Amino acid sequence: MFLDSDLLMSALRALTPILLAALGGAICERAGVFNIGLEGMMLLGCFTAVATSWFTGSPWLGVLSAALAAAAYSLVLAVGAVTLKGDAVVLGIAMNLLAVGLTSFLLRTVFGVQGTFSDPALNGLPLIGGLSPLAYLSWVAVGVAALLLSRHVWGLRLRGVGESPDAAATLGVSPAKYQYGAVLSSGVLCGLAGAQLALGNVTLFTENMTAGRGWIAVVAVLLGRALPVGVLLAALLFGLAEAVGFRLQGVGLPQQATDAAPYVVTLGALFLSTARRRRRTPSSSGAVS
Amino acid sequence: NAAAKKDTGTAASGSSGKSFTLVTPDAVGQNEFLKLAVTGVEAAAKEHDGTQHVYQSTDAASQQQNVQAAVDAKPDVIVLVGFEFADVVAQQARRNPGQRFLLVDACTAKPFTNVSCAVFREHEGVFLAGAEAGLLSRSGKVGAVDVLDTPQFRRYSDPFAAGAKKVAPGTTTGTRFVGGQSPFDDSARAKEQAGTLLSQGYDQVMAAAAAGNYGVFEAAKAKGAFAYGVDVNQCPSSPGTVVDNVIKRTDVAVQKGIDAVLGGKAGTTVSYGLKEGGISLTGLDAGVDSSQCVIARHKDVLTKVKALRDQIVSGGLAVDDPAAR
Amino acid sequence: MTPPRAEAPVAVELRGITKRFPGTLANDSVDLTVSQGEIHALMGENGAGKSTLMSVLYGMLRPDAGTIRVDGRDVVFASPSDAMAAGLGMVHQSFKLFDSLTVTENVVYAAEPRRFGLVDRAAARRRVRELAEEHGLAVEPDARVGELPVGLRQRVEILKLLHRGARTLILDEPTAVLTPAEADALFAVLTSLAAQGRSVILVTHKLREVLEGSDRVTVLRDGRVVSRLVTAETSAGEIASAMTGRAVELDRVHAAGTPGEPVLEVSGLSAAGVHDVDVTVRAGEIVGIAGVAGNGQSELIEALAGLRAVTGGRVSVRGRDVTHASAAERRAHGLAYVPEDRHAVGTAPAASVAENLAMGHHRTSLSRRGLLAPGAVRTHARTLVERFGVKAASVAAPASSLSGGNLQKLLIGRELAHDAPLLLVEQPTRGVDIGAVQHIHDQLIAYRDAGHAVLLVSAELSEIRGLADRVLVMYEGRVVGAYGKDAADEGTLGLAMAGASGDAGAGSGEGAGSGAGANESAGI
Amino acid sequence: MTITRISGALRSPVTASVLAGLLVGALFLLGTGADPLTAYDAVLTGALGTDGIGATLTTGTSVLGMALALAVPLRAGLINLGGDGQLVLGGITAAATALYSPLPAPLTVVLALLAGMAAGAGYAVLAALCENRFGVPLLVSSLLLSYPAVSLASYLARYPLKEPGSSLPQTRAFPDGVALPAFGDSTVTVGLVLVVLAAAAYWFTDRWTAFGYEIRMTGLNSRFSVYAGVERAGLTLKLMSVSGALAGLVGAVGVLSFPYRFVDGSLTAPGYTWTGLTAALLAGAAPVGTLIASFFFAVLQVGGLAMERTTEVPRELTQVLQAIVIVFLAARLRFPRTLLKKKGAV
Ligand SMILES: Nc1ncnc2c1ncn2[C@@H]1O[C@H](COP(=O)(O)OP(=O)(O)OP(=O)(O)O)[C@@H](O)[C@H]1O
Ligand SMILES: Nc1ncnc2c1ncn2[C@@H]1O[C@H](COP(=O)(O)OP(=O)(O)OP(=O)(O)O)[C@@H](O)[C@H]1O
Ligand SMILES: [Mg+2]
Ligand SMILES: [Mg+2]
Repeated sequence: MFLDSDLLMSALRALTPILLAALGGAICERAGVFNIGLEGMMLLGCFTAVATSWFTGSPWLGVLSAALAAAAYSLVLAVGAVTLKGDAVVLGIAMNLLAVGLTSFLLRTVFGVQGTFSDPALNGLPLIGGLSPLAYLSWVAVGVAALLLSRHVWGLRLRGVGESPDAAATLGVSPAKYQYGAVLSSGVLCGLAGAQLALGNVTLFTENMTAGRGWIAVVAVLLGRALPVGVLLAALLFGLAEAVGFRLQGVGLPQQATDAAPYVVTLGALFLSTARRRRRTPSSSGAVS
Repeated sequence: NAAAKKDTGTAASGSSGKSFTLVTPDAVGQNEFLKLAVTGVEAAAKEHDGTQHVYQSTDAASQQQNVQAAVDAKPDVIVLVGFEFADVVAQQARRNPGQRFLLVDACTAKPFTNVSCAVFREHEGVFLAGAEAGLLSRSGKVGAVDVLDTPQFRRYSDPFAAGAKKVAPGTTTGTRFVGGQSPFDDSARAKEQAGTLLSQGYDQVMAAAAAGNYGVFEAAKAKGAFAYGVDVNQCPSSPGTVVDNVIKRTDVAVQKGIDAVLGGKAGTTVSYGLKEGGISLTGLDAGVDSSQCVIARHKDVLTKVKALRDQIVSGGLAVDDPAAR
Repeated sequence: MTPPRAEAPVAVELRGITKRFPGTLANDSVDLTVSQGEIHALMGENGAGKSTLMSVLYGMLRPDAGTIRVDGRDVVFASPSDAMAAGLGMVHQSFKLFDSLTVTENVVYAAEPRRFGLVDRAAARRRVRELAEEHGLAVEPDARVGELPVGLRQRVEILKLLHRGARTLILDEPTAVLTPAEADALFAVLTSLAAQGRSVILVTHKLREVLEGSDRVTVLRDGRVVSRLVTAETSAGEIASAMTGRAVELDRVHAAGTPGEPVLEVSGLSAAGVHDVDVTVRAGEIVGIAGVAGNGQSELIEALAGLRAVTGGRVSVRGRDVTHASAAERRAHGLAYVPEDRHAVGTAPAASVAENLAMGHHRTSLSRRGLLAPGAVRTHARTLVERFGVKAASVAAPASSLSGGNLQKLLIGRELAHDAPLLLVEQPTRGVDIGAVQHIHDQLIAYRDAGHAVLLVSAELSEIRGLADRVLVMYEGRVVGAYGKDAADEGTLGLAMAGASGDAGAGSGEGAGSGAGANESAGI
Repeated sequence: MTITRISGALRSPVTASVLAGLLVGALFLLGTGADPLTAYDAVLTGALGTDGIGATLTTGTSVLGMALALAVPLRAGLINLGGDGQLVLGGITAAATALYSPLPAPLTVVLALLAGMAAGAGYAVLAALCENRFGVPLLVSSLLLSYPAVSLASYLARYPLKEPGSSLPQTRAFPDGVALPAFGDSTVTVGLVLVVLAAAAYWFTDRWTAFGYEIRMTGLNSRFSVYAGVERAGLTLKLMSVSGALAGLVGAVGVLSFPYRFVDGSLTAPGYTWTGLTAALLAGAAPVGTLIASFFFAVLQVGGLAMERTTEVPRELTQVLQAIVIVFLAARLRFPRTLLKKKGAV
């Protein structure tokens, strides 16, 4: 009854914005910038996507401008944390707060409404096989990010910068440059995540519509150990747990239980994965000698 | 707080001296009925040639601060919308016997001479919407998407099911709750929750998901199913999908409440339901033909629903109130 | 060695370099000329300004005054990459490596062989193998650098330079972590590089190396050049007195100790990296552990200190079984410990000198019923700073502002002040200048003579031979030899360290120790 | 000493960033047609005037409490992101105790406070155990554990402990007298005193005890403290239990203050956890700095709301202004001296 194609689609829809944002977070993490501002960047992406699509009639321009706007917004983190050496966590929290205020303010000034902007004439993204093109793009992005990080010259340098900016600097690699690059790419990816949420999952803008997805993305980054494929698996786990949770309400589980389900499942997965790693590590290091 | 008094005055510069302060429990943008409350207090200010202020809260802490600030400013009437205020109004009413309060949507546990209440019997309207759904459903499955599993929101799902079953006894019913980290704003999640109902063959969905309603409408539209809105006429946002709306005339309750308080009738509780016209359906109102609601094409259904309404109004049919349990 | 080539073209020329830090004139109008094909030693006591000068040359610091010429052209370096582009390369004293990356990735980082923008891993690995083979710097290309012992990390640093084809190599105390044999191998590399026409600037505290391996010597004191010497025409004594400004008595011989009751008894100890080790250290005795870095010495010490889980065997201190005791319990039972890595383990560089000196004492002599008065901490710090001659602006200054030598004095002072019956010491004089080395050695001997037991791990054979009453040699996690003070000559130890096994020093030694101990000298 | 400190404070990044934040905020306000001076005056009078100081101290109680809860582990380099869960469990446990305790009212209050603290501590310890036993980083385990706790409390308030006939998911009101004593008619309760005492205890521990010294050194270099015999797992456990107890205390104080019941969402909605974390991070978890930062944020929050009420500044701008000030604070903007320094070292 549970494992039907609807469930899978539901999971994939829940997954896409989280995955895109988490990929951005993972790249930042690898570059040594803890990006906790995914939520805010995503929200700004949502608004820009809707506004642009509304005024130009093209959802594609909406996607593009969302990526650009969120990237521009991510400069706050880049300048604050990289150039001015501020605390990335505080900056991220402030950016999330700022994005809520800013988008609500813009919603009021641009559309003259409070709360929600929705109009039958607003163009959303077309669906291919039931999913928005950005969903497919997000899977491609996982592959590209994995390849770039593990094999490309940029990826190597980025990882080095994240591990020891000092050492990178002595080899003529500017840590700031790579960290800016990482933060900006996370901006682009969060912008896409926002566009997906506002023009793909639904076709409207609501104040604070990201509703904690950026935080889930942060969890996915930590859970996936900032590896693109790990992040994909973490986001998938989340999406599935959420989709199953929705259905469990149907069989009478209280809402509070289904709300908690994705987090409990994630924690369980963490236990299992670390337990396995732990079991493996001692034996392998023992074999070395 | 002198500064507060000086540079306020958002409306009519007229000076009958009447002043009203509306305190909302959440940001006004979040709920249609809060927007209506604002309309109501504005209308009252106009009517009485006075001034009005709106203090928007976001959480329990700011609710208390705003009520305190309102009390400090001593307007003629302080209007509070939402059951969140029941405790704090009781406290302030006791401390400030001279201050008059109008509490909308709830009432204090103990009566106070300076507190008037306006409460709604949403369940009556929802019951009628459910009846429409029961009559219109082809699959025999009608459901609801609520923000949270709370008694207040149960008022939008349980009577909906009851209404459907009243007219079509074999109807299957189900309810989903949006939940999550930000249940009032999460239209994507609301859309998914509606989707789980629709994928099981439900074809009529009551949408009580606050800002998430738009997500419910989108889901219904995609599956060719039908949805029901709340508070105001939400049909234009998704014509052809939204069948009808449970209208809650918060504006009327606010304006009439202020009139009554100013008219010396403080300390009373007025309950608004179908009978008082505080609750109704778009389909039963005058402008139904221009409402863009699906129900306008189903006069036969409306006839049956009108009959039910008359029974409820006359007291012949009692609708169970989930929040009273 | 090779005579100075005065006629050779100038590779690097520094003129009038002045660098001021708040409160310190680190370099005062320093001139330095390095010719092509020359190995040029830069010497001076801790804090003399050597690292500062090299940082200026390498573009990491901007001089307040002065000019730099490379290959006859005036240059201004805004960053290390400018310096690299001009053909300079530097091995920093504290490693600049990426622990989570492989050896290959570290070596080719920022100068990667590519294919379609991707790192050509096969080519990179090949390159590392070639370089390693060519220069005798064997290291597994796919190993994670973080898992390598210090000695091997040093090799990676040098490989990095070679990969970049630097024409002038700057090495800041490159041999501090190497055994004499490894150091000799390094010098063979450097000499062959010089023969190819490259120049080497070598910052070091070791007179033996300078005398054997360099062409010319420049000596700094208090930021100023006090002496320019041609190696072939000078002596250890002359350099030492130039550095310190006074006559230095080299090659001191310490009297043997008088061992008493056993303090540390280890039997059959096994832990990750350590196999079946037996050691006994008695009161009034220094036992030295020699070995090529990475053969389990650090692991053994960590196991003894309670920082590494013991998987077998028994450890007792003063007769009490502490095999599974925590680090804190061991300390309480009379153990003090000077770790190898003073920055990452031995101190909190961001904390003040006073706070660093309080560690370990904060629950004993300094605290009264859990209370720790800041005043008492400061007083304690002033006493120790005085007693161990730590040069610090004030006890409130961060430990990171101390030079390496002074940080080491701080660390040793703190641990000696415990007056613990058993002291574990690793690499006590690494990167420390001659004056300070003597000071530290005297302290250790005095500590022993006061009736304490000392277990000393050092990569410096001369140090082991000078201090230890008995010497153990570790190889691949096992103790492969034990020698009395007199039997422990460099040849014997060198062979044992290379795995040539046997107390008698017999066996078929091949591999690492290329000519270990062959050329004996009055090393410091 | 004091003079250098004062001049240091003037030149400190905090001063610079607050000024810069005010400046950018003023531009924003001008852009929307508001008068910045009036607006800022409204913030100050709203938060510190006679009408506002009570609210500021009440908000400050929760902000400071949570800031301390997060600062204590942060001092040792541990980040506890599970404040919300610990806070809410503290609240619901205190509520259950308050409802069912057979003791006389004053003792019930004390018992409820203790129970709340114990619940918070117990739950935080769970996160610590996840790190110590299972190797799940504290940051992740504490954050993930937080959500189920919030759901659990919500469930308890909605079903077993619910007030019959209420439209809100809330527990029954506590029996008469089961309340923290308040100062006069204000909303400020003895909770403020408790939290300030906790701050004082933290300051004392940090500055005057060996334990505090170990915590600080662990924060600066954990390998160093481990080397010297500080047992890391035990320290994590202790600090997390203190942290959770403080969060639980804030929750208990919250429900034992008006309206004397647990209302689902009312403890977490104001975001004390995040405000507290921000304050603690900005202060580097130093006790006095945390106190000052907490007070500053309380002023900003209460004053911002007052500004919205008394001037025509739209509510969204208030949020924007607060965020801008925090951004500048976090970026530790400095006056030009940095430029001079930059030239020296790369
Ligand atoms: N960034 C800095 N800020 C302040 N003072 C510094 C700085 N760097 C170095 N110094 C000081 O400059 C002087 C020279 O230090 P430097 O590191 O160059 O000495 P060194 O000769 O390399 O010593 P060692 O033999 O210990 O390596 C020392 O007094 C040191 O404290
Ligand atoms: N903030 C600072 N204030 C004062 N001096 C500093 C500061 N930062 C660094 N230094 C100085 O810079 C030098 C760091 O350079 P380097 O890494 O070569 O260390 P070192 O002194 O040679 O020590 P070691 O031998 O332990 O590596 C130290 O000597 C120290 O005196
Ligand atoms: Mg140096
Ligand atoms: Mg040094």
